[in-house]
Amino acid sequence: MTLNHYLVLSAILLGIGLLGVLTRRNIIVVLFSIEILFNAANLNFIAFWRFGPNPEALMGPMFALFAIAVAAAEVAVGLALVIAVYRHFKTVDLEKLDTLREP
Amino acid sequence: MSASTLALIPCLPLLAALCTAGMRNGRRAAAVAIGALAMSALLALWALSQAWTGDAQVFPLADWLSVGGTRITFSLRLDALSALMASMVTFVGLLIFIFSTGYMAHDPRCARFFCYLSLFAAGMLGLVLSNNLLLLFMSWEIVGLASYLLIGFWFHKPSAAAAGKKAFIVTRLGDLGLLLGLLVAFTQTGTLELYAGGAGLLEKDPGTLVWGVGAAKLVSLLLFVGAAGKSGQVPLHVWLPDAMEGPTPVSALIHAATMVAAGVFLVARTFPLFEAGGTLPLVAWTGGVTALIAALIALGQFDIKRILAYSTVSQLGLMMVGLGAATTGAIGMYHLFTHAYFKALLFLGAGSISHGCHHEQDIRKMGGIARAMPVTTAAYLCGALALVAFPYTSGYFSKDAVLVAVYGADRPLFYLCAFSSLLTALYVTRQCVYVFAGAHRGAHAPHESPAVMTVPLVILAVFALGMGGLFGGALQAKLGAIHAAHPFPVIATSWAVALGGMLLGWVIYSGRDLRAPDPLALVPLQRKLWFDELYAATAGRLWSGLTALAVLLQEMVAALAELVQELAQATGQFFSRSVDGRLIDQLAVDGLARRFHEGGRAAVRFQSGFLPGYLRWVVLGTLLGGLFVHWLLT
Amino acid sequence: MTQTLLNLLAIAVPLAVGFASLFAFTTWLERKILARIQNRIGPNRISLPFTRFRRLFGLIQPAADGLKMLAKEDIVPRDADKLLHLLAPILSLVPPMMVLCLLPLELPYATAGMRALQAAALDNAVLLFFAITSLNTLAVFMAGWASRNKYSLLGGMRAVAQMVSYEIPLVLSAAVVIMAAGGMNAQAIVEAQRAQWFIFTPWGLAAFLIFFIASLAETNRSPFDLPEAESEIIAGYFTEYSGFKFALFFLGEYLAIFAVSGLAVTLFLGGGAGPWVAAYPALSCVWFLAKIFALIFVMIWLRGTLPRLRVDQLMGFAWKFLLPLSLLNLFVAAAALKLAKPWLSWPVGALVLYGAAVALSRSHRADAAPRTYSYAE
Amino acid sequence: MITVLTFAPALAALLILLLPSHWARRVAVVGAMVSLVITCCLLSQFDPRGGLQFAEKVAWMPSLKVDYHVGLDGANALVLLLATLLSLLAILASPGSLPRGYFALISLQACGMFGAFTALNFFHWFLFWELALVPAFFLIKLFGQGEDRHRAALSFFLFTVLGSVAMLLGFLFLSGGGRESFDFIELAARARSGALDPGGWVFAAVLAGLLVKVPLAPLHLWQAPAYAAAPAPVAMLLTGVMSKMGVYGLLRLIIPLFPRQLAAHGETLMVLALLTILWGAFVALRQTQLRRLLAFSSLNHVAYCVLAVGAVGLAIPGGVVDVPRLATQGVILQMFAHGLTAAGLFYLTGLIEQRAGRSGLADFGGLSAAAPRLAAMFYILAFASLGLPFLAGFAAEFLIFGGAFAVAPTLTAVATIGLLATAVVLLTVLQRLFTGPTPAQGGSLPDLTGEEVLLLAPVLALVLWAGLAPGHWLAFSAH
Amino acid sequence: MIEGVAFYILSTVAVLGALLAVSRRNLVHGVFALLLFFAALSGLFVMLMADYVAAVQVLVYVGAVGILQLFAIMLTEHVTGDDLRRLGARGWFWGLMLAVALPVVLLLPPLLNGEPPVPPAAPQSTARQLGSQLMEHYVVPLEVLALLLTGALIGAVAVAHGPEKDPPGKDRPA
Repeated sequence: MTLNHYLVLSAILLGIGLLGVLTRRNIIVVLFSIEILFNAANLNFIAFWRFGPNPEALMGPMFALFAIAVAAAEVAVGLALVIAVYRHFKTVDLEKLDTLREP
Repeated sequence: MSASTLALIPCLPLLAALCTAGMRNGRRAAAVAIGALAMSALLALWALSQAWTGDAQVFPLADWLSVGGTRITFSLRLDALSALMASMVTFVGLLIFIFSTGYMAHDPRCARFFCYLSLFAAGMLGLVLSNNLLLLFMSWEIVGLASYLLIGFWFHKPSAAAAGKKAFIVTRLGDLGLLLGLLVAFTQTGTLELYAGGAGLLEKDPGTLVWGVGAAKLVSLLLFVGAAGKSGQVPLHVWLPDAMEGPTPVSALIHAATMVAAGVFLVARTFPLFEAGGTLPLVAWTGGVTALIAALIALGQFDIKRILAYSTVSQLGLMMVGLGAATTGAIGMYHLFTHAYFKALLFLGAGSISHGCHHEQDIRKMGGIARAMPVTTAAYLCGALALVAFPYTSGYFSKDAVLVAVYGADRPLFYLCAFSSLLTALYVTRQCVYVFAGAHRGAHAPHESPAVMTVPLVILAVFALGMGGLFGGALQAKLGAIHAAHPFPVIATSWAVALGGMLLGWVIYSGRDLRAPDPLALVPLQRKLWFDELYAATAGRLWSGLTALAVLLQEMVAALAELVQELAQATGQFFSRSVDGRLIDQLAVDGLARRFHEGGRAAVRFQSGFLPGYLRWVVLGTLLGGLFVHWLLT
Repeated sequence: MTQTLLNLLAIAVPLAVGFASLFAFTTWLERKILARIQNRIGPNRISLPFTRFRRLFGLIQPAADGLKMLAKEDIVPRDADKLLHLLAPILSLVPPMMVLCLLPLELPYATAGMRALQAAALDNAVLLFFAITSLNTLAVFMAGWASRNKYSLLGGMRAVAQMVSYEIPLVLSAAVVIMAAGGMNAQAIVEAQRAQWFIFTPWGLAAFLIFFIASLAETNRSPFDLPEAESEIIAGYFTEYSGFKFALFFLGEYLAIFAVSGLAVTLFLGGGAGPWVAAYPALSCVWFLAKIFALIFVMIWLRGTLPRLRVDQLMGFAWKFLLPLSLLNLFVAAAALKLAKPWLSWPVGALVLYGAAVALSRSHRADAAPRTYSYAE
Repeated sequence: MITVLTFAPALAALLILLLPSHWARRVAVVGAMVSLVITCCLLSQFDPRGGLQFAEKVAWMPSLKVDYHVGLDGANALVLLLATLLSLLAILASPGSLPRGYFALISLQACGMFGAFTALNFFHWFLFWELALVPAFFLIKLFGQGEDRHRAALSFFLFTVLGSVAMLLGFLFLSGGGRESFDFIELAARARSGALDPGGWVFAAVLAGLLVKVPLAPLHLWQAPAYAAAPAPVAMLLTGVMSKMGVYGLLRLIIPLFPRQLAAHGETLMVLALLTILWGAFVALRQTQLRRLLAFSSLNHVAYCVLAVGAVGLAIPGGVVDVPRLATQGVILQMFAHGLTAAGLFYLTGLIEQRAGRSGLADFGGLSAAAPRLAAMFYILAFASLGLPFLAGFAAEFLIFGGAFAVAPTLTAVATIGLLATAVVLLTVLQRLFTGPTPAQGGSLPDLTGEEVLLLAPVLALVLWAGLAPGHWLAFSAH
Repeated sequence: MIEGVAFYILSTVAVLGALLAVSRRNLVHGVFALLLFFAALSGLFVMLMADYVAAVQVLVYVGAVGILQLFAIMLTEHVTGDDLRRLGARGWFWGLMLAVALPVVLLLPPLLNGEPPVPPAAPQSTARQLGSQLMEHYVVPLEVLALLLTGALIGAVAVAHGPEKDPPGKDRPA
């Protein structure tokens, strides 16, 4: 399969990820969507690496690995925060978590 | 005769005036006044004797004011003319003073009357003796003031007050002319001295031009205006008849003998100017016209004093003719002297008659005085004869001299004068018939005046008759007249005129029922040829027009000021309300603050705390970034 | 395309059938051994119907159980999550089966061509193995959540927590072997043990012990079978399951055991190596299974003897004992391999590991102390 | 001495404010008396030929070249005497019952006037100029009569202040913002030498300031209402002295400092003066209230001075008549004469108002019967202001007309009509008030008391003296 | 051929998984869909010859992250889909628009520039090469990553730990 196929696929996944991030009210779903975004990015890395000029440099997988590691850390911290937020606000609804706004 | 003694002549009556001003008691005031005048009369005679023998002398008195270069000093001049005038004034004045003590005896303000009289005498003497045109002018004004005060003496009579005011204003108008003349002379020659040892006004030849007219001519003209004002020549004569409102001695003294003569004296005094200026024919003709008109009006009058007033005006006209026609002032002055006496007599006579008839002035209500007041009547008739210029009376000599002079100079004028003399004779006889003949038409019978009044009458009568013959020749010679032969036709006409007039008068009036309307008193004559109305129409209206204009101007300017204030108010309002109120408060200060506030609020809306919103903006940013990079790359 | 398909089937089918039958045998074996440990006989009653063989030592018991399972009514709780409830047993079965093909098992009839296709030949077989086994956690959680039952949810959560915690020591101990073998290819590891099984090296032994304990936790066996602790939360996450789905769970569990034991064998016990293998290549498969059953036997043994751990002791043991020990072991192994002087590195390594083990266990004595409970006053 | 003279009334004003009110009048009188006595002493020692005498010069603001410089010379000798005399008379004329504020203010005004007349430095001349103005405003406003006094006071104040502002500006330009000195004598010297050459506008501004005060025709609107509304004594001061300040200003500022401009614009100035003369006289004819009538007639008389000043400007030196000297001395004498007569007349009007409460011409008649002394006084003063010879007015008028005539004969001839008009005006007044039958109700007045006559005596004496022997008084200004 | 089919299958599974994860009201279903998505992706990685990354993907995402999210769901609202609250946040329409717009924009360059040449050699990436690269070339990022992971670990524990429920010493030995 050609690079464009993968790019289109990752773009679609990006779109779906954004959809989740931008439209859903629940923080956790937003975190899901962020994970989707991460994966779409990884897919691109690997795709470009696969169809890229010098695959032996292993740029793609290396990036992907690091990305995965960071994503994992991110999810961990994100969910910890969500738990803390929930404990304090008793809700995970983004629309209600607007105490940071200007009065 | 030293300067101080000469100065005493006018100063004595002045002192008397000052003393009597404060007095209450009439008799004592009269005594003081008469005493002072008598003293000055003696001095005058002494001065006359000196002047008669010696030549003219100038006595500088004192510096009135010295302004830088020009020094105005008051000086007196003693020469035949001034001496004669002074003695005439003092003598006649004395008689009148004596007469008025009787006449004014029971008037409460008699002291004040004598104060004014002595003030008048002082003014007159000052005028006559002064060598300085300014001093002359100042005394001229004093005389005017005195006449105003005397005319308006019975101030409670509104007509008297009005007459006084009118007299003063008309003479004041004349004085303006005199003042201007004086100013012209002063500015041209730098001095106001008439005779200053060669540098005087009359000695220098004033050559420079002023207003396009020779200086001399101009000065003489202006002086003549002054004279006309004072002596009641035609345009300015209206005040004289009204001046009869004053007590009779006043009329006698002022409006017969002295004051009115001042004008003629002025012309005589400054004769060289008139001669140099060539204004003599003008003088003559005005005189002639005045004589004619006055005579005509006199015919139509019924008030005894008014008739005499108009006869004075006419005689003054004749004097002016005398001056204008002759080569020297002598003839006019000679007539003046003689006229002074018999006119004073006539006036005093009229005074005693009206006094007798309980202040009745209207001749139609008189009659039969001859029987009731024999002495007054006799004196009065002597005066009348002199007035008519009955042959060999003083009037005859002086009038004859005038006619001779005019005959030589200007024939048509001669005929004019002759005719006016005829008229004079006519109205005199008319008056005499009205007053003396027939039965008394008045309310209650007349009674003879007391001695204090009749004695001066008799003295005056003597002078009126004899004066001409006795002194005539010497007087004229003294005054510098060249004794010309009397051409026969002149004498014939004068005789014809005098006797014819009397005969005509007698014919018309004797035997008539004097209550019936007088044939000769035509309406225009009675109405004094509507001179007053004429003046009122022209000058009066002009005058009130000017005042109206001034008041209008005042109103307009005041309104303008009002407008300015209104404008200032409005602009103040405008600035405070619109500029300050709207512009600065709303727009500049509060408006701006509100704008910022709203801006802030709008900005705050971004910080809505709505997380998806933030994320959307982030994505939008990346989108635009992506587009931009894409755009860059392509 | 079809050729490759045929090849795949050729491998897949024997593996599936073989291990399924082994499952039956192991159930029987376990019940028999437990019985023996508990001084009883175990199942021997079931006889093959219509046949003469009577009690064949209960060997037919699994078949009977199987039939019973099939016959039982499949109850699905009313407000359970239908889809997930169905999916959970399947998901618990699929990963173990996938993992089995990764084991370096040479099938006796395997021809040369086929060998290449064996999944074991994959470059990172071991990593894939762990990846796939981690799916098992999901299945457990799915089951626990889908049955909408408090106890099953609790069971599920406990299982997940346990499996996640023990996955790290499991992987780390395997890492030691991978380091030693130099790669994650199963057959390469077996080859590397040709000279000496890793278990006979101190770090290898330590690794093996950690791996073994972790694998017990991973498959919820014996001392770590908290999720299914009947006394506390009935059957844990498969409480609501009955009938065939229950059987699937069991199948899945046992396959997981086979897989983990197989991995342990390949990593530490030299895979199919044994006497006479050289002569008869088919013997490697036999030896491989034998080693697996040895490990299973130990598991069953443990099950019969060790009491169940408490949850906090369980977690504490994983994070505070196994993890540090495996990390230390990693270092020791690295050092030993680096020094390549077995005479020096072995005693030192052994000493260090033993010291650490003793120190760690003594420092956590408090965890094991009995808990004091505070009741609402 | 002059400083003492100037500040005596101010001191009195201060004392008045401190002392109880019934002392007020006495203290004010003493203040004015002191000034009068000093002035008389000074005048007696005055040497006519010596220029500036009794000068006192103290550096006040050296940086601005402003110093306190006072002195007495020909121009302000007579006027100062007039001012001191009239101030005393005004204070004496005001009834004791008035509050002490009144006496303080009137003393203050006196001080302002004395200062204005003796000052020789623009700075403090202007200061006194304003000082004289402010109390007048309050006097009219607080103690005036008639309900129109507030507006009258305001317009009086506004007009004069605007004028003085213009003058101040003019002078600032003239003194080049401090480069030149403010001292009149020095400025005059520089002007004579041609060094000082102020612009036409400066001349216009300073002239405007002065003419508002004089006042001259278009700017005289404030005068009639102010004189009508002011209390009698203050009116005396206003006509007698304040207008003279304007004329004195012309003498002191315009003639010496702006010879060239004055020569150029003398013609227009004389025309304006003529306009004022005729305007004042004719409007006076139509007035019914005595106060306004006198106001307009004083407008007319003061205008003669301006006529003379114009004449001085136009005069070509070396003519037959030394016009500048003649006219200036005429102006000085006219100021003195008119000051006396106008003040006297206003005093009498004040008395009439005191007695009858009103001063309309139609209200009275035949007063000379009822009040002979009042009549006599009124006659004398009326005829003096008429310009009757042997009374104060005549000599001045003669000099002025002499000077003006030499320069502009036609213009002066027309001006004489003004004389006639004045005569008509005053005689009508005399006729209305004093002659004719006394109307039945309230037409007559009680006669003057001895004390009142005594008060007017000095004025009458001076009027006569100036009339009979103007030489004495002119000697003062013979410089 | 196989590859094409596999690609399409895997991509549809991935897209479906992602869509479900994003749109499901019941979060747990969402999580499982997400896991499905991760698995599909790892399959794609395998297709792209990056099998090590696929293995890691499965190990990290499917194994750990999925579990974490489940834990998160369990510890928060247990969204089981039975409450009918609005799904989308305010102004979700704009979100949708942007979500569609950004991929389109990002796709513009490749689509417009056409297909890049397919390189002949399929890249070989073995764990060994990756390991050595990590240790040689990327050793610094590796250490940083290590630090990051430790930090994240400790941070997450601290944040999620919450207030001390049972003050020490009450029922636990100090």
